[in-house]
Order: sequence, then structure tokens, then C-alpha cells
Amino acid sequence: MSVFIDRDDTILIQGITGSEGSFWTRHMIELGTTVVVGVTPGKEGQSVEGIPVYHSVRRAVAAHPANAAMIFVPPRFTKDAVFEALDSGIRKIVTIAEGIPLHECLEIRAAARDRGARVVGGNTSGVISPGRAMMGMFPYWIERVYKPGRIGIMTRSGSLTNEVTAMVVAAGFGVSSLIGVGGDSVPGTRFAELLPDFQADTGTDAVVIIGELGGTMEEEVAEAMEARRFNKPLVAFLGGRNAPKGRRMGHAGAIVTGGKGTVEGKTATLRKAGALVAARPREVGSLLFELLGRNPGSKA
Amino acid sequence: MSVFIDRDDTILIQGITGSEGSFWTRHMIELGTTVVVGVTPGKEGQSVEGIPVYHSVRRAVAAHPANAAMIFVPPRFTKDAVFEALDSGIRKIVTIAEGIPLHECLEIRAAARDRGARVVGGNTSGVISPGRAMMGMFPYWIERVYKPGRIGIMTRSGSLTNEVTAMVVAAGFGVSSLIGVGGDSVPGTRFAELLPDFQADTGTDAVVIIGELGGTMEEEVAEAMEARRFNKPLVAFLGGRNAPKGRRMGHAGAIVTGGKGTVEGKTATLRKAGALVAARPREVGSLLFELLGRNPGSKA
Amino acid sequence: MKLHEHEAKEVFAKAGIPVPRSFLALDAAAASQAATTIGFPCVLKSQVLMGGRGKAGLIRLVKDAPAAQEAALELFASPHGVHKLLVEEAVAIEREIYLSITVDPVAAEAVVLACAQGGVEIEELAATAPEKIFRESVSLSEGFLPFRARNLCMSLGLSGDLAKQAAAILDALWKCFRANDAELVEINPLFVTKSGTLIAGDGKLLIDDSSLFRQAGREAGRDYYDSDAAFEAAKEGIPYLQFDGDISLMCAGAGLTTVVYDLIVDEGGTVANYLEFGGPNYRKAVRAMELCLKNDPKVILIVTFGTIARADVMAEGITDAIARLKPKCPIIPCIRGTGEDKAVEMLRAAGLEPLFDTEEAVRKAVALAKGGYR
Amino acid sequence: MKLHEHEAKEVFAKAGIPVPRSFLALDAAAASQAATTIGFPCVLKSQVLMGGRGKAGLIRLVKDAPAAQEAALELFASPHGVHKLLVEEAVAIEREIYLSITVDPVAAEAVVLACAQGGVEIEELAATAPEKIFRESVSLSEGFLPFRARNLCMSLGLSGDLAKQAAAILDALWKCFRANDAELVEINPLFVTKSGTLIAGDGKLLIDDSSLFRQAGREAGRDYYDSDAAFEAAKEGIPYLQFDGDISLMCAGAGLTTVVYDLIVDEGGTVANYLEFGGPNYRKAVRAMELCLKNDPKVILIVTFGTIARADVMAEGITDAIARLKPKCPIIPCIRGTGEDKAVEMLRAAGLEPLFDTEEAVRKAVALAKGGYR
Repeated sequence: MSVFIDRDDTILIQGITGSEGSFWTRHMIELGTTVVVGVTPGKEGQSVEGIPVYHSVRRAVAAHPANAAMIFVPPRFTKDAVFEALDSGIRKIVTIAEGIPLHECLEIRAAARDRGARVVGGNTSGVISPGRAMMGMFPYWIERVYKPGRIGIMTRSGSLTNEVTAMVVAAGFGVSSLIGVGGDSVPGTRFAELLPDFQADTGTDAVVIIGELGGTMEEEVAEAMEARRFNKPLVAFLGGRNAPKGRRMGHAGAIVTGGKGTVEGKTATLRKAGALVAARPREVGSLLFELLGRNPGSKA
Repeated sequence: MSVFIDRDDTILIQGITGSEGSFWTRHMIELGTTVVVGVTPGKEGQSVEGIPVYHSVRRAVAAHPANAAMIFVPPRFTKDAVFEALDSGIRKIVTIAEGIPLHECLEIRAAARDRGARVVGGNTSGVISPGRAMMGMFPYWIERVYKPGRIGIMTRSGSLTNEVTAMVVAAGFGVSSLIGVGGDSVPGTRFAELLPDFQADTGTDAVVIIGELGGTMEEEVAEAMEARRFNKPLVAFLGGRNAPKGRRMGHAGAIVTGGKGTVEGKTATLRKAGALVAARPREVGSLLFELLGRNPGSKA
Repeated sequence: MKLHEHEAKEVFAKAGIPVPRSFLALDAAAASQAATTIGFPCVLKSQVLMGGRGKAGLIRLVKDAPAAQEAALELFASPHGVHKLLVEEAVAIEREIYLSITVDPVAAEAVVLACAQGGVEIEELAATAPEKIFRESVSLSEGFLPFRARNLCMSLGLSGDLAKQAAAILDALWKCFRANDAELVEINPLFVTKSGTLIAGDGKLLIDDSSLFRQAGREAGRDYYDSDAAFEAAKEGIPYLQFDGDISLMCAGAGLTTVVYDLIVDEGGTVANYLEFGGPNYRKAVRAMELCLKNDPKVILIVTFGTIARADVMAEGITDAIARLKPKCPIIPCIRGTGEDKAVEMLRAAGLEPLFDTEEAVRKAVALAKGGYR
Repeated sequence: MKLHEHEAKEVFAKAGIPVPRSFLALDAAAASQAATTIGFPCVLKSQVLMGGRGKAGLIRLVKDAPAAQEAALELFASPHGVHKLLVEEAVAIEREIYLSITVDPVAAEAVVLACAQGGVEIEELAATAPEKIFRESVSLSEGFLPFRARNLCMSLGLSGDLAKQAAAILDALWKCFRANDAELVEINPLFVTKSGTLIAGDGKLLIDDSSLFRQAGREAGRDYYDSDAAFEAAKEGIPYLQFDGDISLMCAGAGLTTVVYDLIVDEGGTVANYLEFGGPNYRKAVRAMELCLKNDPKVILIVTFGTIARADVMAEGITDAIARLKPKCPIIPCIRGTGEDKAVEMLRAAGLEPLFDTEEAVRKAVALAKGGYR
């Protein structure tokens, strides 16, 4: 079992013929992901890594039914790509582009909600269940980071995720599913919306969230814990503790306005709800160890 | 039991202080309808026929919960009024204005569908269950037209409805619920969407539809009958049998384009599905008599 | 409101849709001059609202100046009431495409239609070869997204630069549809020229009448109507259709008036005009009767069964109109609804015989009309 | 991109929102002249992007020409880098209102906020008296409907003509929000004048940086940045923040760079600049190092853990930059991810000592910086 994707998901790749698209298509397949079809307008008839390419999502899914879409298109075309996937009935979408216009982020999230779909991203590396399937761009071949295991991870970052996950693995654990919700101020999917999936996932013993200053995603997690909608052990690591107030450092979503969204506030809220909050990446591993009381080994 | 409204529905009236609004509010109350509150921006604190008036729907329903809205505002403000009612959670709406801009008709119908609401109208006299409740403008005091009974009626017209209903009553029947879907080319609710309600209504023995040339509403009724989604006796009367082709006669929706929407075609389709189609208003009564095999008397 | 071709093309051109170079000519001399300016061959297109202008000989391809002059004179003299000619460059055509946007009342969406076979009647094609028509449904709140334009272009078999041009035209056409509160925008045919460009061969734009109040500058002049009476009625907001029969209808309610029309035809009668004075016009009885009298009818048939329009108010208007206009033809009133008793009194006082049954009233009207009154 | 007040007001005015009469002055003489033209009293407003201009003394009410000249000279000489003054008529104020539109990431809607108490910090008010702030959520696909404006006006206690003016301003503000791809539009305060009209006392407009490509003509010049380096970095698309400490960060990944910043502060170190050269910029190592060197740092700390940005490509860039720029300060590389082995080789060949643990790298950088290298 895993969260969001598994081997039985059938993946369509939008923008498959681009350099990023084709590179990561190969890796997704190598990892075991069931990639069934690709789309690049104007390139029907080509194939990438043995995957047939179609002009449009509609034509692609007519020939090769898919239930999930991985979008590798530039930010300004992302909304169109997401709506095209939704229009063909796809309800599981990962979109990686950084720089999607803000108003379009709102439209993407609203459209997904209205259609009962889930869009993960933009501005993310995507989703990976190490050893099973991947929709995104993770260096899964680095074993000290992407070792399969029983820890669920949700993150707003990219490189920082590698950093923190490496510490989880260094402490003797592995990853069940890792979901990068992305660093935008209006991501398609929010931490708290994924908690029910991790709660239900029998392959996940505990969850790590890699958050940061700005927004309210971490507070929503605390709320779900307070309301007992999530009650597995949870460790948080939050970036931007020392970031200067009122200046945007890093991600679009990483800004404190009017005293709201500080790491200090998030830390207090999470702790009150029963989460452990790590001060440094390394501490994530030791806190997990403390919580789980044992080293569960690496097998999922 | 009745269709769409009954005495236990609590009605909010938008545009209650206008001359139409106040006139028909009185009549709705006289008939027994539970009118609870009214809205006219800028007139909070006034009252109409003893009904308190508020600035906005939100303020009105906060003080006097209502589950249905009757809209008496001019056509160009109708979309705003409908969305305001929807925004306050009202899911049963009747809007009478003639001349709502076409694109706004589309938006109204789409919004109602997306929110699981039903908007009846525009360009209609509304909805009446004689002897029980009314949202609209019917001369219910004319007993030879609005006698309570067990025949359900759906209509695209106003005056013609009086004409045909008088024939139903003249044949010894009465009306359970009458729903004017209106004469616009994009009404908020269509005939076929109301059939399940008439099917379920234990107070309705048979249904009369008063249709006309143009559009596909009558064909949708036939489709529901063919699919056995509706199987009570049904009599149709259709206006515009001799109307000149390609010219719009009467309602906005009453035009034959490219050979589609003729009364001839509708008649054949309905008959194939098992409906009886009257050639003249008077025949509606005799066909009902034929179908029901008896005169069921006037009591619902 | 249906726009003339030249008006629709002006809207399209402003939105960035390529249209042929053209001049609008108000007489034959101007048309000849325009033709010479544009060069030959060129096309003279009568600006009338009827469909099938080509088949009716109202569009002419001319090869030189004398031909242009001759054609222009003929067209302006045609019985179809041609007051304007659009003189347009002739385009070297490779093939023709069909594009349109209209509304889908069931889905509550707009529908963009495209067909690789332009220049045909789309309804005919829809009946005979529906698989040739491609459609994209567009929610108004979502708008017309680029992937839908791409889908249509692929279906039409367009690729490369032609696909890009077509996508841009579709996007512009969508903007025209929305900005003009259109019931229909149509480019039929859209020419694919021999030089590989797209250009609108014709243009159709129907503005929703209920939206005209916010379509600044759009007002239907006399040349939008088939008679003076229809034009005058429209200015009053009175629904009116011109026919050439015997019985003038002066009824209330679109559905009821239409049925009265049906019944008259069923009884073997003929209609002089369709006219509704119900709804918001129920106080306009005098104006309505004036319009009827212009047709010199054999009978005026008044049928109403009112809700908002009170019977007594209508009866008052009718007796007032009779007093002022002193019509010579018989008047048959069948006025029911709220205030009916009072109405009956007034009508009787004015010397009329009120009826209460529509079918009876129709039969009487037809009989009187056939009886050759006067 | 945050616009200057005068730019925001220009956008608002074009949308139909009343703003005070004003001139933009680039020096004290022009400001004096503008003040005289406008008449006294008038207001000199420094066009800088920092908040709290009033409290910082950057806004001055002047009553006569000498006062205007004196104030203008002072403001242009202020340490806050004032390059432009907005000289504006003084408005006779009855009271002040707050209006803004921003986004709600959870609901995926826009939020229109209004408060009858303008001129205050809305976040402070939200913390202390949230019941005074009224909000309407607006779905982008639905748009801002009139009833929402009416709701806000009623909540503000506005009626009659003032309510109409406010509704029109809200509608215009919504159009500004949408057309400018805004993160925030704000009028704080909106003046209610003694003569019963509404006029925007201030204007704030934040354009979403990811939408700048379609905001024609919007380009952030030097006066949008707090340093030359920040301005240059922005032109390259390199995320950069100027600080005045010892350690230059040259890292990849927004989250990771932020955490490196955190760790340095935790260890008692100080940061010279925040800089990301990961993501699409990972080939810009030379340019990134140039920017760092402008700060004359005691250490350059490079931390990456790349996905798309390959470690070997970054290492190559870094060794190239060292060869070209010959930095005198020590460089601490901690480069992990795809191609790590090759990266390590290259770094060693360039005489650097690669580290693999972020915390260790940070500690070393802080120690070196404190050790007073050079």
C-alpha cells in the first residue's frame, strides 16, 4: 500500500518529448511506475522510451486509458495542461513547474476541488513511493535518501527534502511515500488534505512534514491532530526560523505577514497538538527513533 | 404531497418592496404559502404584508431561515439575485423576469447544477400547487383554472397555461402542482428534470406538458418515458404547429433551426414514447379522461 | 438581433480575425468605384439578412468594371430590398472550413463547432454526416482554454502554421461571442487560401436581444425588419411579425398567441399579423391596434388569458383604442383572467360581444374573414 | 513586484477609482513647484517601498511654499533612498475606510476585506478586533458579483450615495486585482471626505512575480531593490537577498538555502547574502559567485542537494568560477545529489575540500568567518 500512487496507477505524461519530460519518463519507468502514454501537441506518432506520444490528452487516453497525469510543461501552460487532464476525467495530477501565475494556481486548486480531483504541485519535485512508483523528479538512485520504508513524508521543498530524508534514512528508517506539495503560496494540495491517506496507509508508521515559514499548512496539520483526524506519530522540521520578517526568502509561499506564519508560532501550535518539532535536519531522525521506540528496519 | 413547493417550505422574497413583489407576496400568503422574509437592498426595517424586509439575503436568512427564494427583480439583476440566494445556501429558487441575458441564463443554470440547486425560470409565472402554496404569479382565485386536483402540469408558457389548465379543469380534473419552466431558450430547469418528482408524487395521477416549437425539452421527456424513468400517463399540448419556419414567433426559445424542433417532430417522438398529444387545448381534457378511465374528482 | 455580414466582419476584424479587404457601397456608382479600387476579380455581396444569398443570386463574382457596374445595378434593383453592397476582394481558395459558437441549453455551456467541410449548411450536415462535425463544450466560467482549440485543429487535420492561425481565430471568435452576448457567431466558410493563410469568407453574429441594453451602439434600424410595421412595433417593444392574410392578431402571451395562430390556420383562415400586447405592453392597446389597422385586416382577433396583465385594464385600453381609431373591421374579443367581469361590462358597453372560448373566437374570426366583410 | 504608491494610484485611477490630484516630482525644485500648483495645504509623500512611511517621517503635510521646499529637501536627503516625491492635494477627511483584495490559498478564492476603520495596520486589527473586519470570498470563475459589494457596504454602515460610490470602487478594485495578476490590491485609507465623496488616500498593488511576463511594461527598476547586487541578481533571475554579515551563501533550493541561513544564525554566524543558484540557474555559477564577491565575504558557503540540478554540473561551474574570478576568501563546498562522485573529484582537483554534511559545513563556515580570515 502507498499514498497517492502505486504500481497499478496508469500514468500519462504531458510534455513527454521535452528534455525534462523524456529524462524523467525513463526514470519513472525504471523505478517500476506504469507509464502508459504521453502527450505533446504536434508530435503524435513519436515515442519516448517506448511510450507512444499523442497530440492531446483526449486522444491519448482514448487509446491508452490512464488514471493519473504527470505534467512537464512550462509554468505558463500548466493551467491549460491541468484542465486538459481534468477534462479527460483524470483525477490524480502532479505538476512540477515553478512559476505558475498566482491566479492560475487558485483556478487549478478550485477546479480540482470542484471535480473531486487532486493536483499535487506546482513548484515541486513530485511524488515518490521508493521502490514502487514515482511521478516526479527524485534522485531515487541515491540510496541514502530514497530507501523504501515505513515513514511518510510531506514537504514544501525540493533540495531540503533530500537533506532531511537523508537524515531519516541515516537513523535507520526508510520512506513509504513522499509527497512534495510544493513551495508555491497556493499549492494544489495541502498537507492536511493528505493526512487521511497517511492515516489509512498500513505501510506508514509515522509522518514527517518538512515545512517552513509562511502560510498556514502546518497549522492545518496541527488542527487535524487536535481533532484526532490524524493520530500517527508526527515529526516536523520547519525552515526559516531565523528568516528576516516581512521579506520573502526562498519560496513564493515563504513570507511572514503581520506576524502570522512564523516558525515560532507553527512550532508551538504543532507541539500543542502532539507533534515533535526538530530544530535541525539531523534531529528528525533521532525524534523518529524516540517516537517509534525501535528501528523498524528498511523493508516496507 | 406536492412537487417543488408545499406549505412547509419557507420562502424568502427578493425584490419584495416592488409593486409586483408586494402584490404577489400578498397573494402567496393568502394562498397559504409560508413566506418568512423579504429582501430589498436599502429597505431594511420596512415590512410588506407583515413580512420583515432586510438589506441582503444573508442578513434575511440569518434572522429568518428560508429554504426557497422567490425572485421579483428586473432581468438584468436576476443573475446577481440568484447567485446571492445560492450563496446563502438556498437551493430552491423561482425567478420570473423575462429578458435575462442569454449568457447569464447559462451561468444561472450551470451554477444551480454545480451546487445541487434548482432554479425555475426565468420568463415564467412560477410554480403553484393549488390550495397549498405558490411561488409566482397565478390568478389562483379563478377557480375554473386553478382547482386543486391530481394532474401535474409543466409548461413553457404563461397565458397559454391558463387556457390549457382551464380545459383540464373543465374535464373534471384538478391540478396537483403546476411548474412553469418558462419560455426562455435556456431555462434554469427543464421538463425532464422534474419528471422524477412527478413520478414520486403520490398526489399526481398524470402529467400534462404544455410545450411548443423549438429546443429539445419535449424530446427529453420522451426519452425519459422510453427509458422508463417516467411511467405515469402523459398528455402533451404543443404550440407553434403552423408557425413559419426560421422566424422566431413568441418565446425566445420558440424557433425551428435547421429542421430541428418542429412540433411535428416533437409530436412523433412523444407519441412513440407512449404520450398522447392533443391537437387543441380542449383535447387535453378529453385525452386525460381517456387515459385515466375515470373522473378522479377534484380533491387532491 | 442578427447583424449584417459587413457588421459581423467588422467585429471579427477588430478581434483580430483576418477578413478580405472590402468597401461598403450604398449605390451602384459607389460599388463600381469600390470594385475598381479593390481590383478584379472581386465579389459583390448584397447585405440582406436572409439566408441562402448565394442561391438567390445575391452574391456575384465580377471580372471587370463593366460587369461590376451591371451586377451592382441588378442587385440594388432586386426584389429582396438590397440597400448595401459589400464589395470584397476575391480570395484564391484552397478549401473551406466551418467554425461557429453557440449555446447548449441542456449542458448550460457554449459549444464550439468545427467542420473541415465549410460553405455547407451545418444543420444539413448534422443530419446527414454528424461524424464530420467536431465539438468542444465550454463552460462560461472556465472560458475557452487553448487545449480545446488544439483539439479542434487536430480534428480538422490542421497542423503547423495553419493550426496556429486557426487556434488564434478560435480564440478571437470566442472573445467575440462573449463580448457581444452572442447567440451565435459563425464563420462559414473560413477560407484556406492557396498561400496557406486563413481568412473569413462570411461572418454571422446574432446578438441576444435580452442583452442589447449593454451592447452599446447596437440598435436595429429599418433594414433589420421586413416591414415598416415590424420596425415600428420593435421600437415600441411590441412583438410583431408581418404576414399577408386577413386576420390581425392582438393577443397577450407568446404561447397563447402562437396557438391562436395555429388554430386560425387549422380553421382555414389566414393571418395578417402576429402581435402580442400582453406582459409589459398591456397598456399599449392603442398603439397595438394602430399597427394592426395598417394591415387593413378583415377582422381583429383579441385573445388574452392574463395573469399580470389584468383583463379589465386591457379591456379599457381596447375600448379607448376603438374610440380613438374607429376601426371599420369587426373586433372579436376573448378576454379572460383577473378582472374579467369588469372587462366584460366595458366591452359590452363599447358594443362588442365578449367571448370566453378561444376556439369559438377563432372560428368566428375565420368565418367573418371568409364571409368577406366590408 | 510591489508597485510604488504613485504607480498603484495610476492603475486605480485608470480603473475609475477617485484619487487625489497629484504630481510626481523628481527633485526638490519640482516638488515645490508642484505644491504651489496644487495649492496648500498639500502632502509630500516619499515614493519608497518600505511600510510605515508615516511613522518614519516620510510623509509631510505642508501649509505653504517655504515649508514645502524645506520638507522636499529633507525628504530627498533622507537615508531611506527617496528618489521621487508624490505631491498631492490635502483632502478634508471625515473618516477613513479600509479595502483590500488578496488570495485565500485554502479556499482557492480571492478575499475582499473591508473595515470601517481605515488607516490602521489590518493585521494588527485582525489580531485584536477581528469582528471589525468584513470579508467576502470570491471565486475567480464566478467573479465579483454586485451583491457582495452591497454586503460589504452594508457591513461598513454605508448607505445611499456613499454605498453606491463604494460599490463602484470595489468593482473597479476587483478589475485591478484581476487585470494586474495581483497578490494584493489595497486602499488604506479610503477617505470619506467632508463633502461626502470617497477618494483613495493610499494605494498598494503587489503584482505576482510569476505573472510579470504578461504584465506588459512592468519591469522592476533599480528603485525596487535595496542594493545594486539584488537588482543585478533579479535581472539574471537569481533569487538574492542582501544582508551585511560575513558569509555569502551560494546554495541550491529555496528551502535548503533558508535552512542554511537558519543554521548559520544558530551557530552565531552572520550572512552577507542569500543566493540561490539551483533550479533553472544551476549553470550560472560564475555569475552567482561574482555577486557574492561584491559583498567581500569572509567565506563562501556552497550547499546543494540536487535533483534536476546535477552535482557534477554545479561543481564544474564552481571550479570554472574559481578559475575566472580567483576569489581570495575560502570556499566551503557541500555538494550532494546526482553526479556527486564526479563532483567530488572536480572539487578536489580545484583544491577544495568537499563536505557531505550540511551542519558540518555550516559550522566550518562560521568558524572560518569568526577566525577572521584574511
